[in-house]
Amino acid sequence: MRLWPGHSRPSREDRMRTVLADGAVAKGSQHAGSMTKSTTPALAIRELSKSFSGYRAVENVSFDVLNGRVVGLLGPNGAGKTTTTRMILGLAAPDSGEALIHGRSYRDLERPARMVGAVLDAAGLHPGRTGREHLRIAAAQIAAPPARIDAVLDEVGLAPAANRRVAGYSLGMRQRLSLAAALLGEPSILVLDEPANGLDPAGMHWLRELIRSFADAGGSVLLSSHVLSEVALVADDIVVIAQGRVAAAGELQSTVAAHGGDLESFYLDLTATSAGVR
Amino acid sequence: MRLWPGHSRPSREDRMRTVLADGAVAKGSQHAGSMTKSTTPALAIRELSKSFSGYRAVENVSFDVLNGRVVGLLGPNGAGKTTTTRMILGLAAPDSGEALIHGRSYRDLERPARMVGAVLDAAGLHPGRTGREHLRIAAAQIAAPPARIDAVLDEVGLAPAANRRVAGYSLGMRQRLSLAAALLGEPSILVLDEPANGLDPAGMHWLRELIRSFADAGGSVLLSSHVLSEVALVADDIVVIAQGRVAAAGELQSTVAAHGGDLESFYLDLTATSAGVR
Amino acid sequence: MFRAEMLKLTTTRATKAAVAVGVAGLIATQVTLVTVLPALASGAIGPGREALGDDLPAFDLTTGAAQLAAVSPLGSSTGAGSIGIAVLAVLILGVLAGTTDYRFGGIVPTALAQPRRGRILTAKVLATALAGLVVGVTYAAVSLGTLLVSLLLARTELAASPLELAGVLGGGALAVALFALLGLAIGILARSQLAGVLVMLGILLFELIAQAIIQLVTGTLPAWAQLMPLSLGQAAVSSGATGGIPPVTAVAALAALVAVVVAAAGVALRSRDI
Amino acid sequence: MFRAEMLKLTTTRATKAAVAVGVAGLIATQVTLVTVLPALASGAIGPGREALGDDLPAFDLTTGAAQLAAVSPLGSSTGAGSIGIAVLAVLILGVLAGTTDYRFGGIVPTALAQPRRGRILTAKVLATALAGLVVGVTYAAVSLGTLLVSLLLARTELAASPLELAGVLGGGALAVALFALLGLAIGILARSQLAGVLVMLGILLFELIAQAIIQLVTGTLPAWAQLMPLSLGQAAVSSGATGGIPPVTAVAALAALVAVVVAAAGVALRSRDI
Repeated sequence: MRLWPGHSRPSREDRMRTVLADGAVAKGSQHAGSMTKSTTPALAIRELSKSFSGYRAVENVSFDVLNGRVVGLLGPNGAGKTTTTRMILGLAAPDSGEALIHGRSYRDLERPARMVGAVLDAAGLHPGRTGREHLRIAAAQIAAPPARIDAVLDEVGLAPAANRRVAGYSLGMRQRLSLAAALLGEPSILVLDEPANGLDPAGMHWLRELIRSFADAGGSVLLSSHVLSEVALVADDIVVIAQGRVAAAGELQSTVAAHGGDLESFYLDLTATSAGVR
Repeated sequence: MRLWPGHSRPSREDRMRTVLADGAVAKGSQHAGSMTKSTTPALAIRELSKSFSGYRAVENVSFDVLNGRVVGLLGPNGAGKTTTTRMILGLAAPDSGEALIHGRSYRDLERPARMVGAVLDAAGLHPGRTGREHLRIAAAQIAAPPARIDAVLDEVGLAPAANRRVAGYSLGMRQRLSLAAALLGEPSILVLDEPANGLDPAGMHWLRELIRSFADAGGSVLLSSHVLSEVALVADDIVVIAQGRVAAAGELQSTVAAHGGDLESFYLDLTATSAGVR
Repeated sequence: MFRAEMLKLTTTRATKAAVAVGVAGLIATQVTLVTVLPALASGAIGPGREALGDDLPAFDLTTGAAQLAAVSPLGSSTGAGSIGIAVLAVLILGVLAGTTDYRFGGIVPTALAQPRRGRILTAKVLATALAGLVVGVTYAAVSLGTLLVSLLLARTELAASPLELAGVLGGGALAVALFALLGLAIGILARSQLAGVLVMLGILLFELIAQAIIQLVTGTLPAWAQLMPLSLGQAAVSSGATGGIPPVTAVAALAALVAVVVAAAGVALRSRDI
Repeated sequence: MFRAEMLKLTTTRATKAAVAVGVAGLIATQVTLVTVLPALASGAIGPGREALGDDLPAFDLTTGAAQLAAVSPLGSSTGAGSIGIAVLAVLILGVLAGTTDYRFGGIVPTALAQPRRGRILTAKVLATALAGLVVGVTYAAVSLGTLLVSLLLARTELAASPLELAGVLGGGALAVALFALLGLAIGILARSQLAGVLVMLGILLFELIAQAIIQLVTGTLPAWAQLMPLSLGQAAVSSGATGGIPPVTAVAALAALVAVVVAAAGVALRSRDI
């Protein structure tokens, strides 16, 4: 695993390198996001491991997500991406290792939703409630002001459908609603698990812009996705997990340079050798 | 809407043109698939309309899917793609118009699963059953020989996981299982609604090959998908539906030629003017 | 299609759990009421009648009529107006058979494999009837077994005629199968497990309350007030000697009642989009 | 967090339906047993006592003790061993409160918003207790209303002291709130609606059957056999004059029982991955 030195001019291609898979921490943080003043990594994953009834789902996974960076988390089905994400968010307990958000574990955060917004696969949307009711519940859970509800509804383009029951929503509309809930607390970190699932092409385009501007404003994004073409368009760094371990990590452009800049060919080469779980 | 003349040499770029949005039928069927001998279109959708409590979900939709062709069905969320698909498959009753499979409506087919295999969003997978149990039920429903179960399990790469409960499957594995069930009856037509949902990059690559070889053997595929980069790689023709109506239809390459061959820019231009439902 | 529906029933844990609960509940009730209590009373086990006091209201199993009453495959009742676990379990089995397809979307591949909805209903009815009959025969075997053990312990002769016994057991098995079909139809109509179970409980409670009120008001329970599922089920396992609806009529009436609900489910299945 | 849990309860149709069914069921039972039957018996409505015959076993509401017995916020029982719709409805309300988050995955955003699981449980307990108390007060108002209407129709004085009445109604409201919490804890432990409802029904049936058997064997119902939810609920709305567990003790014992189950739910919630 390589360690890149920090850069002072954060631009799309040679912003400060972020991702470390060997547990070392990049400290060269000349880059200070507009949202956070911290110089610690936004997310620091340290030798995380977890087994399910003998099966090692995640083994010794370490990487960082620094301020202002979009990190694409890639890997075959069953490689351990979801389990890693759930441990970062305190939903599952690691057997060993830790996941730190600006230096503290998720369960120790005072107001986690003000720091981290998450969109997970199991979106938690009761079909009988309207979109607005879901956001009212979410706002009550994190003590966000009610005015934020209309703000995020506008932001994700759901305002016209806000008073309809979720049962009538398409998958894409549900994803937008989950994203709206994640944005309620004005977090500085987004953790997104397959957020493009079900989004139509216009929605994917919009999501790409949202992620990009979020990171450009200093926010950090951990983006787990199977659609490599979308990841290639938006990520600064990538982490590839295969069979529970970090198979590759680094700045996107330089990592895939040897493959003619093609993320798919890099990815398929890398995961073919590790005989991915289907 | 334009009508292309048929060609005698079916190749990837200038195979016989398929898609008609004005209700006319292409009869120039020099191309005869190895699976079917019929000269009627595999699927003929004729002025299909359906309303839900006053809201016109699908309005006067017409297009064909000819033998040996992969037709990409595109459109924003809520444009009417899913409703159209469900009417084709007899799951929902149209208010007017008809969807014909080799000249007969789905509900009149003697052994529909031997003609059409479908993968829909609501996959119908009980989490408590194993993959193999699901296929045994599906085989019993269509009176397919038990030997087909192992054949399709191998084909979709699920054989090692066949005896595990579906509750432990990833979304990608569920998609593979749905596809296996669709292939059980050895159909000559595949109707796929977002089949790549949850598939990892290796799975998408595999699915692309499967669709391509299915069509090359004379089968027909109606592929509904939001991932334009995947559709661009595999479709012969496209149909774009927006606000319940056919907004564009035709052979892929020539349709997007005016946009420098870029499907996404063509699609976004087309649907932006019709102010897609979010 | 029928075989597929049988597979659906046999490959889900919930249906197996419902059957297991029903059989276990029936064994518990029958062993207690038909075997243990009479044995205690007769002194075959325990300290004997005198030590237990006179309040022990155990079955006296010496007469044929008492033996027929004790052999109920629906579970001997501990009091009027109660719903036995065995009956509840088979009703829930039926509701599960009718709703599982809706809960996990399995109705979609089913409708794709067989676009004629009437045939889907037929397959479900046949599979559920067969499963219900198997459960009913099991229930009958359990009740007969407990009675025979009890008679052995009490060294009592079997006074009921084999024909009468077969009638009660057969009527019970048929009633159990019909209860399963009733649950199936309610499940198809309700489409959700919770709604199906609640509607079913509502129907049972309605019967209990309505009959209690009718009995309070009129002082008796007229025949028309017994044309409800639980009462018909009880009548189907009666020996017919005690008045009330004769067993054969009860089974036929229950079948007619179930047929109406199944027909309603068929109409709903045919007219609804899936 | 508490407000979010209140919103979850008030924005789902199922909880509203459970409350509506409970209130409607209670009104139906109370109006019939406490208002209509005594009115029929007294001749205030209908053909009068003679025409109806002597079998009409209506409440005699002239004494204070009878009035207290009739005012039960849990629904006057039509017979021993029956489970009232009102009690069932509030138990189901609790199970729904405990399982809805699991059914649709809402537990994930909840755990993200509040990673300390103990606080999630506290919020759920408070919201469900409040909702249960509101239902309990509604039940109390319904029972009191039907009693007063009945007394007006029969031109009978209110013989029960206001203090005693308040005690019965208050005990009932508390018992209803505790039943809701019992359902909540069962729901959190079971995680699925169907499993929760079945476990709850199983517990209730166990109580009915166990007590029936204990009564059969021992000839009486010892105090320890009454330390079960339904019996404690009934004791909580008793006037205390008829022997058995005193109302205050019953409420306390029910609270202790519920606290144990809630604690188990808390341990499960804390130790399970979400």
